[in-house]
Amino acid sequence: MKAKVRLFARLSDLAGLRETEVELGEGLTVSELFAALAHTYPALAGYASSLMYAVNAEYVPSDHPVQDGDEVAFIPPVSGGARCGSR
Amino acid sequence: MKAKVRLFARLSDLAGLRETEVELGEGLTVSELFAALAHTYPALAGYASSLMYAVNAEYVPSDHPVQDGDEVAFIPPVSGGARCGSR
Amino acid sequence: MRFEITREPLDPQRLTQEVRRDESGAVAVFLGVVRDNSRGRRVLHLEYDAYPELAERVMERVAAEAKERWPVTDVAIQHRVGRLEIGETSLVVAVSSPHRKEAFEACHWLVDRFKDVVPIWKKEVGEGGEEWIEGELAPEEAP
Amino acid sequence: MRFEITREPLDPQRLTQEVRRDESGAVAVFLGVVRDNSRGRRVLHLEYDAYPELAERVMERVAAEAKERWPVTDVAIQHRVGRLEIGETSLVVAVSSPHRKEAFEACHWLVDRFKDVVPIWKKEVGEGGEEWIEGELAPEEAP
Repeated sequence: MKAKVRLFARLSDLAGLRETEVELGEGLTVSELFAALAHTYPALAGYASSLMYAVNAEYVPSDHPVQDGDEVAFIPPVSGGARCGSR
Repeated sequence: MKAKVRLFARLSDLAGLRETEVELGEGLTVSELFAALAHTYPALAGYASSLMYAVNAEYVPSDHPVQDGDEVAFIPPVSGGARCGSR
Repeated sequence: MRFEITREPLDPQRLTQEVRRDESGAVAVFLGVVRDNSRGRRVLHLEYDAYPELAERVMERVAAEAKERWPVTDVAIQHRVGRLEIGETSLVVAVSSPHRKEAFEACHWLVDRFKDVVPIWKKEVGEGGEEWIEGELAPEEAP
Repeated sequence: MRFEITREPLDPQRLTQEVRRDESGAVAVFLGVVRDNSRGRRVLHLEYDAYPELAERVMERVAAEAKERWPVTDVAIQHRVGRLEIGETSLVVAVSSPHRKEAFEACHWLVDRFKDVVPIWKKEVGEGGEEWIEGELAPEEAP
């Protein structure tokens, strides 16, 4: 089965891509998918502990299983624009 | 000697004027000037207790003496625009 | 710093731009808008009167006080006078500061202070007639 | 209610007008502006990245939470992404309510929440290079 992967900010820069299609086995969780991705893009390794996961633009827990056709996003800690006025 | 008198809001409506020149004796205080004015415009009588006084666009105490050429303003309790959002 | 009593429509956009500084990341803006109701009654329109020369001085002093209390970069205040229709803006207070917390606190404090000390008066014109709204010491309540 | 991630310059004036209601006397508006410095260093420009579909959903949820806590009439939030120069506006939060106190409190709370939960990232480009700024859990600080 297939899933679409989206990367943002630092992760996108490190992997050198914002979006990719991946082939994956049945029953893989989102965190396992990230581990697989970090195998292909070693620069991503070590970021797993700080990530949040989203599937089809909704946050999900790290053990959420990926379904065929899902859009999976890996979300680094946020730093929204409000930050510019925060300290 | 002469002074210019300015009235605002309710006081201006009650007296039917916003501005007038008055002749007054030496050493009159701003509150005495208001009493004299209330004699000419009886609708103003009874408002003295709630007023603030200004001379030449500065707040002054009620016993401040009027000088020749002064602009004297009688200031009812304020209700600035912020009030519209206050309750 | 701009402190203005005007008969013209207010311009929050301009005030926001004027207070902004390259070193300041936060601008808090408050708009007081004419409501269609007050104390349970329908309001048709408002009229504001002011003593402009004194009002502008008092605003400037209040802003100086805010700058002593918070690390505010700049402040601008405009109040409109004359007849205002429902939905029109009567007051704009804009405050810039490096950090958002101080911008919010100083702006809120300035609006509160403004109400208490700046010589501006509001007449509510409603279906039941018209009335000057006065502060705590309104003559009809005074002893 | 408007919740928008956009590459275009933000429009605080439009948001202010959109949240205003005839029954509401107060509008509080916050603008986050690109500063020329951060953590003691000179900033040349910023780049913002976002996950727009998720960000807009999260903003909507945060606004719904504000409406449960305060008698807020309406909320609008816009965040810009892409390259932003010093002085440009990255964030606008506009809140209307009948009374000013609630408008200020809800707006301040929304800006704080926004920072914590909306998937938007900032890259600071300074004289010494460029760096993605991340929240508390930044990988380099994680155990």
